[in-house]
Amino acid sequence: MSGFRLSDTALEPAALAQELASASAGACVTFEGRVRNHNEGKTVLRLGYQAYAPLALAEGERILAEAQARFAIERALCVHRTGELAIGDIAVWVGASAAHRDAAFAACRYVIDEIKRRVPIWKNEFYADGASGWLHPDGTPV
Amino acid sequence: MSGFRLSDTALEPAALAQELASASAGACVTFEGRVRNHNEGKTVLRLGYQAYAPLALAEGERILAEAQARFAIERALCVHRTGELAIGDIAVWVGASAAHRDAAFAACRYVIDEIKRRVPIWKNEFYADGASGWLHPDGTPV
Amino acid sequence: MQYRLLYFASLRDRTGCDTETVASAAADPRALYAEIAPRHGLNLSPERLRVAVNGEFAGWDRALRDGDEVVFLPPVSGG
Amino acid sequence: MQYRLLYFASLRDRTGCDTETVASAAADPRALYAEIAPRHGLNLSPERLRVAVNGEFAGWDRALRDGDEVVFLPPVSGG
Repeated sequence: MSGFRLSDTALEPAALAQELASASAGACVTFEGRVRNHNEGKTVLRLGYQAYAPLALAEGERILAEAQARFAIERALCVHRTGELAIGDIAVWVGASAAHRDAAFAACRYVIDEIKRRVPIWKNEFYADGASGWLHPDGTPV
Repeated sequence: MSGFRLSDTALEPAALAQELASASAGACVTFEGRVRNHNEGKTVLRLGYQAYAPLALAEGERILAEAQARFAIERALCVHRTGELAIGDIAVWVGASAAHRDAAFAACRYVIDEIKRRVPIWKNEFYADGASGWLHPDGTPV
Repeated sequence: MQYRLLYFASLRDRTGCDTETVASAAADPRALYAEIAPRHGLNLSPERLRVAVNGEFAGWDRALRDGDEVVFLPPVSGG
Repeated sequence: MQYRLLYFASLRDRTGCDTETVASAAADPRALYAEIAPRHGLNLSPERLRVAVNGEFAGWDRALRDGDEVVFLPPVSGG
């Protein structure tokens, strides 16, 4: 099964972590990104994600392959939500297993950083004041 | 409930992660240390942990308080197993939640590093060749 | 030539459509964006966009062929 | 004076007991360890051990009082 996935239903961290388990892996590091109730001083009610799926999947796989090449890990996985999410929902889950914790921490961090930087997925925040807006990070509103 | 705990029964990561959840926490980083089937070239069959419980609990709490003071986290938790463990069992679980991922990664890493360095818990490895040995890391056998 | 365009995020909101087929003489994504941006009122400058052609990242001067799928990608905000 | 000693890990294996009560004239942990180490065949030098008294880390020259719980801690290996 592919290491990078998109999901339009709730993520199951326990099942995902299970996929990373191996008898030789002493360390497993996971990152969960959850929907916060605030951003840049505004109260967030819920949000929505759109993905350009074919390219997101290809770029996500490239990032996982880079993590495998750079760090002494056994496995790495990432699943990103699409669709509508509520406060507290998991938006993205990353996990990396390795014999030792250095590699697991470094790989997990690398994957989430690159996912946020490169994968064609966009977040639409819906605010308490009735406004909403697609986030296209670089400070300029669009 | 205390943030650092000892447990003589199997750890439940999903329930522990749930304790970290909050509406304002956008990032949750967890570390699971699992029993590996090898160490220093030897095949490991199982292992056992002993803890000097009162001091382990006090020192573990100090480490979590240090993490709270150093990093912009919301919550941090750590549970360490005692007793007999099989290959693949979770020996230690650390989790940290924060508004942003920098703090969550840094705090999780800090806690596991300090736990391993300072908390009076000892590991006894049982090897395939019938030998066993308490690990007292600094290279010298005891 | 005919191109298939997909729109995401704020570009989808502006254009009011997920996808459209356009007949155009534009030879590369740069010319194609210059053509459609005024029509849809797209105000993101090319410097802020990336381009994908047929599901892979591409340059602004990539030679387009009839039937290509072209996507102008606004800055991403996943995670 | 009487002290309560707890043993862990390799020290527990060497002494063959979790805990023992010893009557001793030793005024501090350094003197106490020098007394019990030969009796139990403990071969970890004090430089490799830490000391706890009554559940808190303590120095080797901590003044001991009657009834104190004293623990010599080998290098830890949790996690």
